Order: sequence, then structure tokens, then C-alpha cells
Amino acid sequence: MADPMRIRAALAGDETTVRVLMAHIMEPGTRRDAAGALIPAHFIQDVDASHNGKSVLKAMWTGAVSQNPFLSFKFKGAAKGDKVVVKWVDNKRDTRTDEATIA
Amino acid sequence: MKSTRRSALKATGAFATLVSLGLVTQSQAQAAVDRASFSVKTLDDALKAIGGTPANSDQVTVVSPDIAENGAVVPVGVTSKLPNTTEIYIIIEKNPTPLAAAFMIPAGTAADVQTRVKMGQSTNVVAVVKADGKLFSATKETKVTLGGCGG
Amino acid sequence: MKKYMRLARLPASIFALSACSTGLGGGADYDKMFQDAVTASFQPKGIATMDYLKPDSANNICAAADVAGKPLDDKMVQAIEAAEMKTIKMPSDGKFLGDWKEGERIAQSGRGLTWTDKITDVSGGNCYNCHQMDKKEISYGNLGPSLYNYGKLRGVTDPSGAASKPIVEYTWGKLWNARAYNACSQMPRVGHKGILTEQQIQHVMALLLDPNSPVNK
Amino acid sequence: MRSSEAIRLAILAGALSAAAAASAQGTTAEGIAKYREMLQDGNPADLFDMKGEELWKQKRGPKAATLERCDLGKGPGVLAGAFTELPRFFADTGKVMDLETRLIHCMVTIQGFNESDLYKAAPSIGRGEGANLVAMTTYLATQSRGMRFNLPQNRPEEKNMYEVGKRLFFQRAGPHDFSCSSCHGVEGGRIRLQDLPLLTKNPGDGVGFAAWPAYRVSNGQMWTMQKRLNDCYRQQRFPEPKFGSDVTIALGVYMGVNAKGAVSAVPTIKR
Repeated sequence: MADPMRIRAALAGDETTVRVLMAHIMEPGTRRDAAGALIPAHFIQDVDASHNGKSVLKAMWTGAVSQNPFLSFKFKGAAKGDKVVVKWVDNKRDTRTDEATIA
Repeated sequence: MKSTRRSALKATGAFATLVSLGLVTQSQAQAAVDRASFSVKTLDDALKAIGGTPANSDQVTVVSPDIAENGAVVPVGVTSKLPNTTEIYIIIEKNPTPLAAAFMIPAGTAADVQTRVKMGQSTNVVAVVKADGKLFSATKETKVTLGGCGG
Repeated sequence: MKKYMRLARLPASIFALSACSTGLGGGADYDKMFQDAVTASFQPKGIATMDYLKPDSANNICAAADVAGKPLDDKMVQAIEAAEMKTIKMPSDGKFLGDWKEGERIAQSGRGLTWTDKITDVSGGNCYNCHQMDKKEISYGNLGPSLYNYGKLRGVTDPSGAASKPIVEYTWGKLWNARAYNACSQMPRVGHKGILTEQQIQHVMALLLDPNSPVNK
Repeated sequence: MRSSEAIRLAILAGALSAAAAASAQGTTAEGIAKYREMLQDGNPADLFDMKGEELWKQKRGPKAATLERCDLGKGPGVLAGAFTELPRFFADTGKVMDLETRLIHCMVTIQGFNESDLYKAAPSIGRGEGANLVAMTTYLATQSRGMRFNLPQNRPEEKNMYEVGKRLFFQRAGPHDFSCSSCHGVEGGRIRLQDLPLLTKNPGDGVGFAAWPAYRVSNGQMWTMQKRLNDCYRQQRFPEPKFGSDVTIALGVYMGVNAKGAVSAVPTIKR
């Protein structure tokens, strides 16, 4: 099973900044191992962040996003104590959902 | 060099005009690209997949380092000051599959995202945004250097 | 070249005597503890066998001086340099210069001889790790002096000409065994220790001395 | 055809102005410094720290116990300031131990893990108990973040380790005749573009010994001091130092004592 994400969400003024770290290998599928065999692709394809059930960001990724991906974005309309939920799905249909409380 | 630059600027101007006339834009109002777009091999094809030719805009900013010590992790951020920015694309021109990431920005979310991407070599980073259904871009070059021992 | 002759004629007896003791200063126990720790701690892995740790007089003497924090005395320096000078082999085919383009590839590569390398892997010269060479390469180290314009600064216009002979031979010797000219130099003994082949050294020589090489542009 | 040419030109124009701005911004060194600064926000080391904390507090091993009573040198369960005094002498084992060997000791005595199994697993930092050790080491070291290194040198065993470490630091061998000192014995040294800390003295806050454990962006791995030393010896063209061996502990004591007063910045992020 995938390791948890670290999500930090902080409200400043009327804007919430969300910073997410995801534990993922992000193997692009183009690299070869020592024996010359292609290493199969394994990367996060879809990311969906939501607040109170409403999507605040969707992303589509490739193996060109770095290993253990970092994502930062900002949105309006949240209050301290609200939850931000982040979900990712990779190309092997493995998925992980974590949440953080806005500070 | 000079003449190249002048014609380049001229081309930009012409394109900006075409875009403002709505002649070269696509009108996919909502729309994420399809997954196949991420496997195209050239910048041109990536732009086609996104929906056409963007106009250079000083309202779009790509933040990436001038020099990256390691191509495996290069911080890249894109911001757009254009109203109604709904999509952001990060294209790494020299990567084997240039389109690296796409972001869909709903109302209420700032057109301001940051992530980290891989670069196989020194390259232009092209940010394309869709605002009011039209495409705009900004470009920044990042040099990738060798690091320590063993390189 | 005068220096070469003078040092080469020095007897190596002083060197042989002092090489027996590691002379690490302080309590002798520390030296033994150090040896015991080395024996107990290292294990062979891949091509990096325990042979990598076999005693080498010049290395032991230089390390002892570092531990003591005192430079070597002149006699010791001369003894080491004389002994190392004897290891230098001039090119077997009489050719000093190869292809600078090959040399550039060798200079850029830092690979070879670690436990993750294979015996069949081609070693690099590690040159850029420590030296500036081609002005266009921004990623260069500074542990060694800049070699940009190495040949040009030394007036080498025709590396095969008689006027260039001393500098060409010196450069070959320096690459083969840098310790012959500087007893405790940190530069690997590229030829003497078999890091690069004779042919590879010829290519690196061309990178340094060929007037068409980017080093001399 | 014409349109794709125009795209290229348009993009080129953007790149040209960006390049002009870049050259005005200064040197390569400044560029690299800026790159490193940009990486600071969002260090994936946090993921390892998080996982380590969870493992530390979890009932694990044959004895199904948590490690929360483990004594890292400041008393059972005291974490803050423990890392910045390691390696140190432990009376219960009669040995000088670093954080990683002490952690294994606690897993063996408190949780009932098999010692030789753990030593066998430890070098594989990416999987199984090896990965768990790395995560916990990151967590434990992070508990002393911002504190100053202050290794004890009161015991003869600790002094001996320092002297042995010093000799190891200058030991020259292998096909390249390299020592630790070849790269880390000068001020302002650089391999390629990589700055090399001078390790015979305190190289500064968060530099050298005070910068590990660190997340390596080049391979997405979290490296502890044991792994750092292992890879130094690889590139030095030496045989391999066994995990937790006297050589690794002695070098830790030598560098740690020299770094006295340096602020630990762990976990850091590095090329």
C-alpha cells in the first residue's frame, strides 16, 4: 500500500495555500535497468483536491513529474478548521486519499 | 542573430493579433486534454494536443531556475494574471514526451501552481494557459548541469 | 627536465627505510587501533577487493604527515618523487598525442573502478571533477589548477615539433604519475595505477596540447 | 508547416529575453544557490520523517513493543538533543554507537528483532526493515533540528574513536589514492559544481556532518550518515565499509567532534 501524503494547508487573508508531498516512485517507463530491460511505467496520473466536496484543483500528470511529487496551489473560500482532501490515482490504479485541516 | 530576433518578434506580434481576432484559437471550453496527448513526441504536437498555437503573453510567468544542479528534480511554477484562466500546461521542450503536466483550475482557485519535473537536458520550459478559451504562453530556459563525482 | 634527471639519480634508500613505519605520531596505540578498525570494517564488493587497501609507501608517508599536521621534510619529498619517477613509462609506440575529441569524452567521464563498476567498463579520467578545461563547460571542479589554454600558455603550436618536446614529455609524465613531481599530490597516478590505458592517455594529451583542442581555443 | 515554424519563433523570442535576463542575474554559483533555495519548500524528507514517527510509536517486533522507551543517550524516551550528541559511548553495550546502530540495539532489546537480520537488512535503504530504519533515523535526527552538535569526548573510548577517525580521514588507498581529505581537506573546494565542506573543522551550520540525513533528489532516496559514508567510500574506490562498522563510527566521531557548535539542519535536501 502506498505511504501517506503530507498535506499542509494554511489560510492567509482569504487565500488558502495547500502544499502536498506524495510518496511515489514516478517511474516514467522509459528507463532501463542494469540488465538493459525496460523498467515498467508507474506514475501518478490523476490528482484531485477538494474542499467541502467541491473540487479545487485537478491535475493530470506523467512520468516527467519528479519522484515523491510536490504540488502547491492556492484557493479562496475556505475557513480555518476546514478540511482539504487530496486523492491520487496512478497508472496501475493504485490510489491514496489523505486530508489535512486548514491552519 | 539580430534578424532572427526581429522576425521572431514580428511573428509573435502577428500571432498575438491572430489570437486576439479569435482566428487561431480553439474553443474547447472545458476540457482537459486526453491522456494520449501526454505521449506525443514534439513541442508542436503537444501544442496541437492542447488545442492550438498559444500567443506569448507577459501575463503568464514560468518560474524555473536558470540552472538546475540535477535534472531529476527541477522546481517549476506557472502563474497567470489573465482573467478566467482555466487550464495550465507545463511543457518541457527537450523531453522525449514534452507535455509533462496539466492542471484544471476551477473558479475560486488561483492560476498559480508549482511542482517539480524531470529534465533530460538543458531545455526551454513552456507554460501554456487557457484563459477565456484562448491559449497563451511564456517560456523560460533552464540549464541542467552535471553535479558531483561520477558524472 | 633538469629536475627529472636530478631526482631520478637520487638513491631511494631513505625512502625505503622510512616507509616501514607509518609514523602516525601520538600514541602508537592509535595506529594499531586504526589498523584493526580497517581490518575489521571493510569487505570486498564487486571489483573493489581488499587489494585496494594494500600498503603503498608513498600513500602511508603522505597520510602520516597529514595526521601529524606537519609537511614532509625535503629529503622525504625527494625520495618519494625519485621512486615515483622510476615508474613512468613513455608511450610504447612513441606517440604522445591521440585524438582530442576522444580525450574530451575521457575527461568528462568520472566512471570506473568503483564497486558498482564492472571490470569491463571503460574508466574515465575524472578530469573535470577537479580541473577547468574547456571554457564552455561550466560544471568543473577547482581542486586542481585550471587547465584552460594549457598548451597555448606553454607556447605549444606544434606538439610534434622539437621545441615542444620537453613540455610534451613532462605532461605525459605528470599524467602517468603526478607524484613524481609533487610527492603528496592528490592527483591520481593515472598511468601507473592503470586508471587509463596508454591510448586513453594519448587522447587526454591531445586534449591538453593539440592547438585545435577546445582547451587551447 | 508555417504555423509550427511560427510557434518555434514565438517560443524562441520568449527564450531569448529570458536568457538575457538570466545572464544579467549573475554567475553559475548564484544560479545553483537559487536552485537549491527553490527546492527547500517541499522537501520529500518530510515523508520519511512522518513514516518514521509512525514506526517509532507503533508496537512492532516479536515483543510487540513501541520504541518510545529507547535510550539514545539522554535517558529513556528523550529525543530532543540526542542526535546532536551522537556517536557517543553507551555503558550498557560498552561501545561507541551512532544513531543508526543505537536504534538497531533498541529494536533488538525492546522489540525482540534479530540483530544480524537487521544488520543484513540495513544497507538496502529502499525496502523492508532497511527502509524502516532510514525513516526512523530521519525522524529521530529531526527531533534535534536546530540544535548544536556537541559530542561528548569524556570517555577514553570516545577519544580513541576520534583518533582512529582522524587516521581514517587521511588514509590514502585504492586505485585513485584518494582519502576523505582529497576532497574534504581544503577550504572552498568543489567537485564539478558541488561545494565540498572542509571536514577537519566546523564547516558551518547545516553544512557537512550537520546536513545529514538528507533527501537526495538525484535518486529520490533518503540518505543517512551510514549511507553517506558508504557511498563516499564507493567513489573513493575503497572496498565497502560494513554497516555500523568501527570505521563508520570512528569517522562519525571525528566529523561530529570537529563540527562542535554547528547547527543541525536535518532533514536537508541535496542534489
